[in-house]
Order: sequence, then structure tokens, then C-alpha cells
Amino acid sequence: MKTITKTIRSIGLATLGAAMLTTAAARADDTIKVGILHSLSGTMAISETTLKDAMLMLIEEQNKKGGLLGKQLEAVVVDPASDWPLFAEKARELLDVHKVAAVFGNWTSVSRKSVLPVFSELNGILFYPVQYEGEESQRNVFYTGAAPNQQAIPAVDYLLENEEVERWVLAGTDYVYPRTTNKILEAYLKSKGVAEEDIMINYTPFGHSDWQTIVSDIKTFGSAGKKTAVVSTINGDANVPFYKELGNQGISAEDIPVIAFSVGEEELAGLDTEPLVGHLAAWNYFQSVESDENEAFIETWKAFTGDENRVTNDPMEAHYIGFNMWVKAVEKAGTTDVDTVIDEIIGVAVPNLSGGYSAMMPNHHITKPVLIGEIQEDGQFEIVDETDGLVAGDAWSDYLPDSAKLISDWRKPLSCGNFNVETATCGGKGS
Amino acid sequence: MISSFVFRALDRRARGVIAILLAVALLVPLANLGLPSDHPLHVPNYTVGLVGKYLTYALLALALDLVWGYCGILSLGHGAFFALGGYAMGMYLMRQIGSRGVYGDPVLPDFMVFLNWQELPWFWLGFDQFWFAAIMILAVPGLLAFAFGWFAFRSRVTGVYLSIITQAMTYALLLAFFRNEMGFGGNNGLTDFKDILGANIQADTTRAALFSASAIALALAFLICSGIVRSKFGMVLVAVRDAESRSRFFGYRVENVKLFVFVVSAMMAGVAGALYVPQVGIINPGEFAPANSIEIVIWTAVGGRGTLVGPIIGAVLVNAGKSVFTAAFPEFWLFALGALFVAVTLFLPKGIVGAWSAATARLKRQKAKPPVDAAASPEAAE
Amino acid sequence: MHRLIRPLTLLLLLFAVLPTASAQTELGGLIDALSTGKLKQRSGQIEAIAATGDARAVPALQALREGDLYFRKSDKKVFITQKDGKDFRLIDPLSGELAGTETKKALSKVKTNNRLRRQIDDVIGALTLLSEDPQTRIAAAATIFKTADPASLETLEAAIAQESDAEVLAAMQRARAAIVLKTDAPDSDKIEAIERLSSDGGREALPLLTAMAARSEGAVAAAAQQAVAKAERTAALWDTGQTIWYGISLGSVLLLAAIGLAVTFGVMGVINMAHGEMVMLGAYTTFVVQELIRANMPGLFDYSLAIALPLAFLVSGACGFALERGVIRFLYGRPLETLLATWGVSLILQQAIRTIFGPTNQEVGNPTWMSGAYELGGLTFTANRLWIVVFAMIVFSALFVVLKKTAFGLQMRAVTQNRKMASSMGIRTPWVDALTFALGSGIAGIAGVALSQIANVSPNLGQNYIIDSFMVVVFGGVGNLWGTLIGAMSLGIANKFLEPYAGAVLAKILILILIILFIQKRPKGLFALKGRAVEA
Amino acid sequence: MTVAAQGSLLYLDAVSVAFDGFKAINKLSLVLEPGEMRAIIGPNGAGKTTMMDIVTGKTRPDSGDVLFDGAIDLTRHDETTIAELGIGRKFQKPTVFESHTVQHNLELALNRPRDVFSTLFHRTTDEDQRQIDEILDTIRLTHRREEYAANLSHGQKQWLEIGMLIAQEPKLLLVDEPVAGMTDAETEETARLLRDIAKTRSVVVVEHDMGFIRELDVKVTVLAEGSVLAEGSLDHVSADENVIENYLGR
Repeated sequence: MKTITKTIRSIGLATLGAAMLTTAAARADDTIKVGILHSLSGTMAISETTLKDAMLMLIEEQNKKGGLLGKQLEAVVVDPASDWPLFAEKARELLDVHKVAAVFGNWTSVSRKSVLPVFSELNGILFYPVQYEGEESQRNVFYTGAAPNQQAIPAVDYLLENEEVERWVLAGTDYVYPRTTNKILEAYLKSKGVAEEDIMINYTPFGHSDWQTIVSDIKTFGSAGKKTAVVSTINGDANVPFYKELGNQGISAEDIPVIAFSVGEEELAGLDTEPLVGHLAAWNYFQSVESDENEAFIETWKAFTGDENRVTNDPMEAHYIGFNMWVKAVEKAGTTDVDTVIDEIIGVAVPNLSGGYSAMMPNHHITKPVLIGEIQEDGQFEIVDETDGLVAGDAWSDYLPDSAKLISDWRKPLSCGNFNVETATCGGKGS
Repeated sequence: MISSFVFRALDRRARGVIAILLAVALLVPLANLGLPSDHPLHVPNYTVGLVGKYLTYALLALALDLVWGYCGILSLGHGAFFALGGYAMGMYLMRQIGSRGVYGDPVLPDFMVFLNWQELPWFWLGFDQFWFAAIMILAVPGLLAFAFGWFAFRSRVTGVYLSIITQAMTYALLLAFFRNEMGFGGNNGLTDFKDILGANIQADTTRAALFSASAIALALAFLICSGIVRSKFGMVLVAVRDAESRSRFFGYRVENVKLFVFVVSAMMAGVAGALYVPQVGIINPGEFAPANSIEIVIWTAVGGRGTLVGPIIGAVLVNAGKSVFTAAFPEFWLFALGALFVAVTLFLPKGIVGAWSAATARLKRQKAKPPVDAAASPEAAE
Repeated sequence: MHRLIRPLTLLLLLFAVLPTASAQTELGGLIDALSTGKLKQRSGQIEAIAATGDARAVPALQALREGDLYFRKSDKKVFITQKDGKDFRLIDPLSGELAGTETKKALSKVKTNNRLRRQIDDVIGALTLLSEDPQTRIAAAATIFKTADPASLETLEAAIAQESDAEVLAAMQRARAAIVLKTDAPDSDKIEAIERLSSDGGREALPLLTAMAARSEGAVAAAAQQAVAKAERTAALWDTGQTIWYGISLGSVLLLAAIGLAVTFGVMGVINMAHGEMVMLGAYTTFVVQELIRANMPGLFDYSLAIALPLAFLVSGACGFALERGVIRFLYGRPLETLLATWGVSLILQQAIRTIFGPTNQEVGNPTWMSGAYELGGLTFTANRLWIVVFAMIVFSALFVVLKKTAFGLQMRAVTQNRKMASSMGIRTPWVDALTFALGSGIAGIAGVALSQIANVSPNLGQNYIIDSFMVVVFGGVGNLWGTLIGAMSLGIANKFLEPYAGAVLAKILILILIILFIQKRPKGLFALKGRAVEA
Repeated sequence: MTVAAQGSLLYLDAVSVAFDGFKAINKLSLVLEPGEMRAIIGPNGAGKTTMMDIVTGKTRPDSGDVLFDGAIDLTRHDETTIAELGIGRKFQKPTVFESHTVQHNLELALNRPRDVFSTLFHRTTDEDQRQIDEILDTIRLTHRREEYAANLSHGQKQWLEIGMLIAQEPKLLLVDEPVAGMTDAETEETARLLRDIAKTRSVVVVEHDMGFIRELDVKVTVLAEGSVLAEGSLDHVSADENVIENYLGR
């Protein structure tokens, strides 16, 4: 119904000729547009479609509360179809044609890299909700997912302390996120006294489906008498056959636990979790978190999707936090003007779903608790460990020599994403 | 010799197409830069970027049409040549960043810095010079096409077998470029470009210039293709397409004929890729995906293969449709796209241009029936 | 609960302590203490419980291990729970008596983690060394072998002294040998232990021996080195066998994915880009069947695949039939164009599935007979891979019989070889075309049932297999079923032999290059038809 | 090289080829003099077409010598080189370039440099045109010169192909069943045309049509099961016991 009215209205507008411009301006004025840039087809649809739905829900909820600055929010959904250059095109369309006030979107690093120049050129705002490799801080982007220090390092700490792991398999899909994360972890583990020969690093292609050899290698590697664990940065579709092979080759969590950074409730929904009980994941949010906010959120989500079995996951929470931060910043600023919002949002704190508050840091990353969860038979996670306080996202890892000397602070007067503390210069200006 | 080649290339239709392209190359940037943004004829930046991208796709489709439409080589790996040209350009653009990268390393691109590369790999040398990159844009796809074609055509790999191994080629390259050890930025590819030939890549004027360059390159490629297909060599191409062994028995060295167009076409695809990269701002291994190459085939088929104009129309139309539908019906556009491909193959086997020619021909009641469809002859079907 | 009674009694015997009233309250208190403190303190709590030596703690520990131990929020009392609809039945951990029912909200779980589970296993495991069931004793010995904790040596030796079953004894001796290596026993004992491990320690003994060789000196080191060398030789041999098996198993997956294409593409010459989607439809059929079974007749779950097979064949077959009648029949003689139309169809099918089922992976479970693994010497055969290999062979043979031995197969070959002639002989060629295509699609659907057991069931499933399928068919030689079989197997095995040296990514690239080069040598694939007829 | 080959145009000695065990050609020997026209007859599967495949480089023999001009070993060359050496071939099924006009078909066949760059920059000369006109006249297709070859009748395609062979100016012409599917009148015309052609070059004709063979009035070779059964004038071979048993009689 809504679209029909809209269509009729736009047809009417077109015929109005000269009056068109003023009317269009009036129309643009009575809503605030929010762009949603998530793949709805292609390989990434599997993960990103949920985030589109989550955003639609958040916007609907906000509108029920009376909208923002007295206006209704209007979602503009586009499909970049898991095609990275198309992400750039669609981002441009959202900013240039639809004039959206903010964009929520992207999943893969490469899609984010693809849209970065567009956001900086057209001065837009992007909220990026997925855990990533770090090594980036852009003026126009807010990173609401985890940086490596908000996921990988605490996960390894847990295994070191609680499981007394001595031997490590770092298994990942061959792309930048696992490469960087493993690089950081390798440096970190060595700093903790782990020997070179006790670390095995393995990379596989995207969508790798035949895990027989690798799982049996892991088994051999793990039979050396030292407690062994797998840190998995295996991405997307490859996880299902990986876990199935683990289960079939009889590797239980008690023998060789696997801790994953890309496996959440949504991914488990496609798996028979019985053989996987006890394997781990590190996130900043699990559906099983016990808090009032979370309960309400899950209830709204199930009502919104009309599906009792729909699960929630970490990137959804990231959008929840990001969206509320943006709303709060806009309210504080009294305008959706990009520059004002970018300045105002730093320091804004909103409730997260695990019962605390998350705040936007000057480096455009946020503070989050880190949770370690064990896979349960029902496809949920049981939280077995939690960092004592919130962890602030670190854009530049301290464990990589070249980035250790960089800091990021977008407050004036520094306003720099990669300030080199050694040379006291802002590295690549404008990046 | 050359002049006769050019003269023959410029038949009536070619003159029209080239004139339109050159007019577009001139007028669109003018309307973009010269007119105020509220002028009714103003072309917004967004459109310039979008159409500029379509033009590079059109060039790619044209390149494919030369080998498929005229010589019957159905390449399912043309995206590889496009991507290689794009990477050559991307490498130049990366080197132009210089010390403005996030780590401020004057030589190494960012992705090498955070993966602890100590020095620039040898195959990156020289790419700081535009002339060198320009040569590589032609040479790399050309050499790959030459090496691949040299073996494949000499061994008389034809038809489906050839199509499938071109697919294997692009798939292998896809996997190879995904590997971070290759030194091409892995999955993320090359991004964050700053300058091209000293001009800021995000400036409106640069974008307009790239747009013009794409249109002019397309016009030039059209001229070359037109010249080729209208020469006696062009007749040989069609002869090889329709009856390969017959042409052999007439003394034509089929493998050389194929090799020549294959290499020319690959170079054109490389140029298309090189123009595409600065306009979209990224090149990554996704461009090697077999699905992309199949899409090129589809643009060409939709427009009408073996017509030169057809692939241009097809590429622009399909991509414009994709741009509109992905925003208008994000959940359902694949149905529309899928249905379009089915419908075109069933109802317009010769594509839009073929159908148009047939219709006009019927109107004019020309005495000659159009020739039977190329693929229907047994050899092409082999 | 019953399986605990025996170790429980044994435990009583072993410690020969009768619980006193004070011990009872003490144990109850220790168990209730589990409701307090963080995970990090739990290890100490378990130790304290184990230290009481009170066997009645075993059910509670077992429940803790399985995640069935909860405490009531109101009074922090710990119970073993059983699910009762939405609520939980509470069972007193000591008496085993029912202690009422509570809602989930009123309870909180006593959390555990992998390390605690191992600790509990050790506590319970050491006790089960004297179990009456030989299998349990073997399992207990295996646990000790793995941890090789010198502290268990005494218990183990006591158990060895009583043991009469030869097989169990061997397992215990093996465990003892592993422990001896860690103690400061005399060299002669160690050498004896090394010899035992070397002769029947299997693959797991290798790291123990290697470590021994590194840290000891003199005769012990020499003996260990010798044993390591021997073990490595054996391991290398088994490894080769294992790699071949992996190759065969990968080859079977490729074969399954490609075999339908061998009909639609190989025999009919249709470049069917929607082939992968036919496989996907088969997988989704399996999913739907399993969902229905889960909802209505959970007892039939183990038969779900058998039920899904004919249905998947019908669904994909019907879809193929419709595709042939609706699209492909207009394109005969234009094989390269079928590529475009079927590509369009594949987009439509993917999006349709995405719209109906959603874009996420669907859960397809393994029936019990497809879970787990079998060991044969140094080889491991996982059940699902084993069945897939068997299944691929059955499908292949069935198709072979249909094509070569039935009237339909004869008609089909007649039509593909000479359409006009077949038609004039009274064969209804359009009908044969449609059925052939339906057959190829149906087989793809069947393959989908099998692939659902090892891969993702998502709208992208088909896309992941389509390129490999074409490679297999082309490599084997279009139109030759044997070629498809040999092609799939050789690509599978070659891939698995390359993988350890080159890594998974490079191995795949090398295979692709190999195919490209191979086609140069044999432009018509492995099994090409020769002679004049082909050129016609 | 064998002495016997000297002076001959085409020399086949003990040539054998097998496909998957089936012997298509079995120790075949045949000698053709310069300027000679030869008819080859034989039942289906006798190896006639395979023999042509061997001569034109399409099939490699398993054993035996195939010499052209007394010295050139044809088994070492591919189709293109053999065509350049001066051997033309007409297929059983008329094969012309269907999406080209009759005029262009002939232009493609003309004996001109055929490498990539020559063709790329080739301009149709008056000499080209004159030759094309002459051939069009010979094959009686002048009135259809602008027609697409696809639209020609079966017989016209046969003629066009023969015309293209003339344009190719070969020393040796191999003609496979040139009158299949032709009317009697057309057959007669074709026979006259071939006799004309044979005045300036050697021709090998494979045919089933006995009337046509008789009209050609040349030496006949009878093939059966891959070897020569008999050789001589048509009357001579017709009388041969073996031939009658294997081919003519039954």
C-alpha cells in the first residue's frame, strides 16, 4: 500500500513539471532517509539479509516512538548483490541520489574497502556492524563490530587460562581478516611464550568443502601430548562442512576445542549441533545473554519476523548499538547534518544488549564486553566467560610493528585516523 | 594500407555509432561540469560515474563479440583479461598513493605493510610509471591470451571444450589472486586510490575525463573491430566460425586466425578493465569469477552477437536494468534478470539488434533472406 | 542413571568407606557450593567433592558434565534436572528423589567448560577401570593413555593385577607404558615400555616416543629413536592409504555432482547451467522431508534419507522435465545458447528458494548410521564419507544399467546419435528428450540428498558445484559415462595428493591447470570417440 | 624415398589406419600420374573418404608412405600446408561458407596470400574480380553472386564448392561424391565440368553413380575393406570376379 501511494505520488510529481523541485524538496523534508546497504542475493545474502531485516525493525520501532526530530524515518533498501564494485555504486546512489542521512551496511572487508572512497568523497556516514581485522579508522565510518582486541585476544586468553592450551592451530579462510588476525595472534602467542613449532597456520579457499585432509592434520597435530586448540577464522559457508568433518572424525570439544570468530547463532541454525557441543565462539553478544534489553529485543525480533525460530546474533546487536548511537547523536545535535553528527557522536553511550552501556570512542570504534560461549545442543551458546569490564576497540593493533605506533582520534584538533606517535604526523592525510 | 583499413571500417552504421560515442564523450562531461546542478540538462555526477562504468562494460562486450560473434570462440573467461587490465591499472594507482597510505610507507602499499612484506615484489616494479602500466594493460592480457590460445588453438580445442577450459583459466586465476602470497592484496584487492596522472581521482573533472576516455576508447575499439570484420580477414573469421575445417582445406591457418582475434580481443578487454578500475575505485579477484564472464556473454547475446553494435546496447541495457532493479526491487530483481535471459534466448535468438534488423528487413522486403544462424551449422555446434 | 550403579558400587568397594551422617551433610554442602563462585573456582570445588571419596557424588558430577545440573535462584540449592515440557523436574543430587518442579526462570545452570568436563572424566574415569563391562574398562584405559598422568599409575597397576580379559589387559598395559615413560623408572622398564608402545601403540604412540627420544639419553634414547623410525615408516604407509581414501571420497562427491550433468550435458549436449540448482533442489527436498519427520514422526528420522531419495528424484526430475519442455526444446542445435537460458533459469531457481526458505543455511541432520567413524588399521573411514562413496557407486551403476540395458536407454542413445533416423523409426523423440533431461535432473536431485550430508544447504549450494561438475565431465570426455567416473576419481585423488604439499588453494589451482593442459593433449577428453563419425 | 614415387603426383604405398581396432584402410597402395583423372568406387565403408582424409592431412596413417609430387611426405603436414601445396578437396556433403555471399565465397577461395596481415589489409583487385567473374560464369551462378550461400539449392552449393576449388588453383583435386542429390541434367553438367578441370590438373573422383563414372571415362580403382580390389577401365573392373562378388553383384 505504502509503495503504491509512493508511486502514485512520484508519478504526480513528474507531471507537475516546474513545481516538481519544490515539492520534492518538501517531500524530502518530512522524512529522514536511512540507507541499508546489505547484500540480498549472491554469496553474502546468507548473512546479510538478516541485518537488513534487523535494520528495518529498528527503524520501525523508532518510528513507533515518534521518529527522529519529529520526522519519520524512511528506510532505503538496495541490493549490492555480493558484488564488491556494485557496493560502491549503490553507496553512491544512496548518498547522491537518495540523500540518506546515514548508511548501515556491509559485511565483508572488501565491500567496506570498496565503499570507503565513496563515503569520504560524498561525506556520508557508514555504520559497519561486523567484526573485522582492524587496521583502519576513517572519519566517515563507525565500526560497531569487534576489532581484533575485542574478540581474538580475549578468546585466546580464555583458552590459555581456562583450558591451559599449549599448542595452537590457527585455521582460516585465505583473506585479509584471518591473515591479519592470525598475524596478531601469532605475535601475541609468542609474547606469551608459545614456541614456533606449537603454532600451525592453515589457510583454505572460500567455500572450501573438503576438510578431510585438514581435519586429520589437526588431529595429528593435536596428538602430540600437549593440550591443543583450534582458533578458527574460517569464513561463511566453509564452516558447515568443517564442523561436520570434525564431528565425524570424532574430534570432541574436550579433545581439541575449536574457538570461532565467525560462527554465531545464525550459522549454527544450519547445523546439527549435537556433535559440536562444547566448541566455542567469541563474540560481544550472544542470544543467550540474560538482560532485560536482550529479552525485549528478542521478543520484538520474533514478532517482527513472525518466526519463533529466528535467532539473533552479534552483528545485529552491533546495528542495534550503532543505530541507537546515531539516533542519540542526531537528537543531541538537533540535525542530521553529517559533520555535526560525526562530531557529536563521539562519547555517546547507549545500552547494549548484555546489560551495560557501549560508548563511541574517538577512534570511531566502540566499547564492548567480550563473551566466550560454548555451543549447546539447541544451537545457542552458553556463556562461559566474560571480560571483567568493557573493552575499547583498538583500530591499530599493538602486536603489529607498523601499526603499534599509530593512534586514531577524530576529535578536534587532532582529527586523524592514523597519527604516527613517533614522527608526530598524521600518516596518510585524508585516509 | 592502413587508410584503406580505416576507410572500409567506416561504413554507414559504424560512422553513426562512432559519431554518437564521440558526441557522448564531449557533451556529457560538458553537461556535467558546465551546467549548474539545477539546470534541466545537467548530468549529475552519479550518472557520469554509472554510465562511465557501463561504457567500459560495453567495450568488454564488444571485445567478446569479436571472438564469439565473428569467430565462434565462446570464451567463458573474458573476465580474466578485463581483470588483468584492471590489476595493471590498479597497480599503477597503488604506486601513486606513495606515502599517503595509512602507514605512510613511501613504497609499499598498505596491504603489504601490515602483512610484513619487506620489499616490493619484482612484478610491482615499473608500475609507478604510467607508460609502463599502459603497456602492461595491453601486454599482460595479450600475453595470457597468446599463451593460452597458442596451445588451445593449435591442439584444436573447440566448442564446449574450449569454453570450459577458458572457464577453468579464469577460475584458476580467481583462486590465485585470492591468495595473499601472490602480492595483489588478496580478497580485498587494490583500493584507496588517490591520483591518476597527477589528478585527484575523486575530482569531478577527473571523473568526467575518465568518462570521456571510456567513450573514446569504445569508439576507437569499435573502429578497429569494424575494420577487422569488414576486411577480407573478417570474412575469414566468419568462414572459420561457420566451417572451420573447410577453411583449413582452403589453406587458411585457422589457429593463427583465431590466435590473432583472441589476442586483439583480450587486449581490448584489458583496456576496458583499466578504464573501469579508476571509475569504480576497486579491483579485486571477484572480477575473475566465472559468473562474471558468463554475464559478459549474456550482455552480448542480449544485444545481438555478430553485430558489433549489439554488445554495446546489451551491456548498457542489462547493467542499467541491474542498477535500477537492485534499488527498486531488491528482493525480486533476480527473477526479472533470469526471466530476461530466458526470454531473450527463446524469442530474440539474435538479440535486440538482430531482431531489429530482421524486422526492418522484413519491412523493406529485401530479397535476401538472412543467413541461417551461425550456431545452427553443424561445425559451430561441435 | 542405571549405568552409574555399578561403578558406584565399585567405588564403594575401592574406598571401603561408609558414608557417615556428617559426610552426608558435608557432601551436600560441597555440591550446593557449586552454585557459587565463578567457573575458575569450580575446578577446586570438584576436587573437593572427589576428595570426599563419596560415590554418591557421581550422579551430580555426571549431571554437571552433561549440563543438567541447575541451582534454584531463591535458595541456591543444587539439583539434577530433567526437562519436562517447558519446566524442569528437580531431583535431589544425593538421594535421587524427586524434589518438585520449577520453571526455567527460577533456575540457573551450574556452568561448566571443556576443562572441567575433562576433569570430571578423569575423576569418574579412574573409577571405571574396575567396571564389569570390558568396553568401559578399555575406554577408561584409553583415557588414561591419553592423559598419561603418573598419579593414575597405582590404580592402573591394581587394575592390571586383577584383569583377565586379554584385550583389556593390552589396553591397560599400553596406558601403563605411556605413564612409565613419564616417571623416573629404571632404563630397563622404560625400554620395555618403548617396545610395547612401538609394537602396539598405534599412531598415538608416535608423539610419546618422539618426545622420549628427545629428552632421554643412552640406550633409552636409542630404543626410542628406533621405535620412532619404525612408527614413522608405518605411519607413512598408512598415510598414503588414507590419502587415497580421501581422494576416492572427494572423487565420489565430484562424481555425484557431475553424474547428472553427464546425462544432460554429456549425452544431450545441453550446457545446463541450472544443473547445480537441480542438486540444490534435491538437498532442499531432504531438508523438507526431515522437517516433516521431526515434526510428525521423530522415530523415522533414521529413514529420512531413504524417504527423501525418491522424492528428490521426482522433484528435480519434474523440474528438469518442465525446463526441457518449456525452454530447452526450442534450443536444440544451438547448444551454446542453452547456456544463456539455463543460466537465467538458475538465477530464478536460486532466488525462488531464497524467497521461500530464506537465505540462510538449513539444518539437515545426519542419521545415526551416517555419523561417526570406523577404524581399520591406521585408516579412518568416516561413516558419511563411506556411505557417499557407496552411494555414488550405486547411482553410477544404476545409471549405467539404465543407459545400456533398458529399452529407454536404447531409444535415448538412438535419439542423441541420429534424431531424424530415430524419429522415422517410430521413436517419439520429443518424449525421449524430455525424459532424458528429467532423468539427468532427477539424478542431480539424488546427488543433492547425498551432498546435503556434507555441505551447506543454502541457495548457493548449486553454484559451489557447477564448475567442478563441468570440469569432471569435460575431463572425462563428453558423452562417456566411464569417462565421468574415471575423471572424477582421478581429479579427486590427484587433488588429495597435491594438497599436503601445495595447500588446499594451490592444489585446486594446479588441478585446473592440469585440466587445461590435459585438454590440449586430448582435445576431446579422456575417453573421446575416434574416427569419422565424430566429425560428421 | 621410393624410386617408384618419382614422377608421380600422388603416391600411396602400404598405407594402413585403424580406428579403435577397426582397420579402415589396410595396406592401400595407389599411384596417380600428373594430369590424370581417376575415379574411385567401392561399397560403403571401403575406406574412400578415409583415404581422402589421409591425403589431405585430416587423418594420420598408422603406417605407410603418402607422397605428393614424388617427394613431399604428406603425413608430416597438416591440412593447411597440404592445401597450400596444391591439393584441393570437395566434401561429400557440400560445405560452403553459408553466411557469406557467393561472390565472397569465391573471393575467400582465391589463391592469394592467406596469412593474417595480408588478409587484414587486402583490397579486392581487378584481377581478383576478373577471376571471380570467370568462375561464376563457369559454375553458372553469376545471377546469384550477391546471394547468401545458405540460400542456394543443394546442387548450386555443390557447384559453388567446385567453383571455389577452381579458384584455389590446386594441382590435385579430390572430389567426394560430387553428384549426390543432383538431377540427371545436373549430373551431366558436372561431368563435363570435371573433365574440363582435369585438362589442367589431376583429379580424383569418388562416386557411387556408375552412369556418372561411365561419363567421365577414366581409369577406375575399386576399393573394398580398405584395400585396392581392382584397377583399370570401367569395363575391365566391371568384369572382375572379385568386384562383382564384393560390390556390383551380390
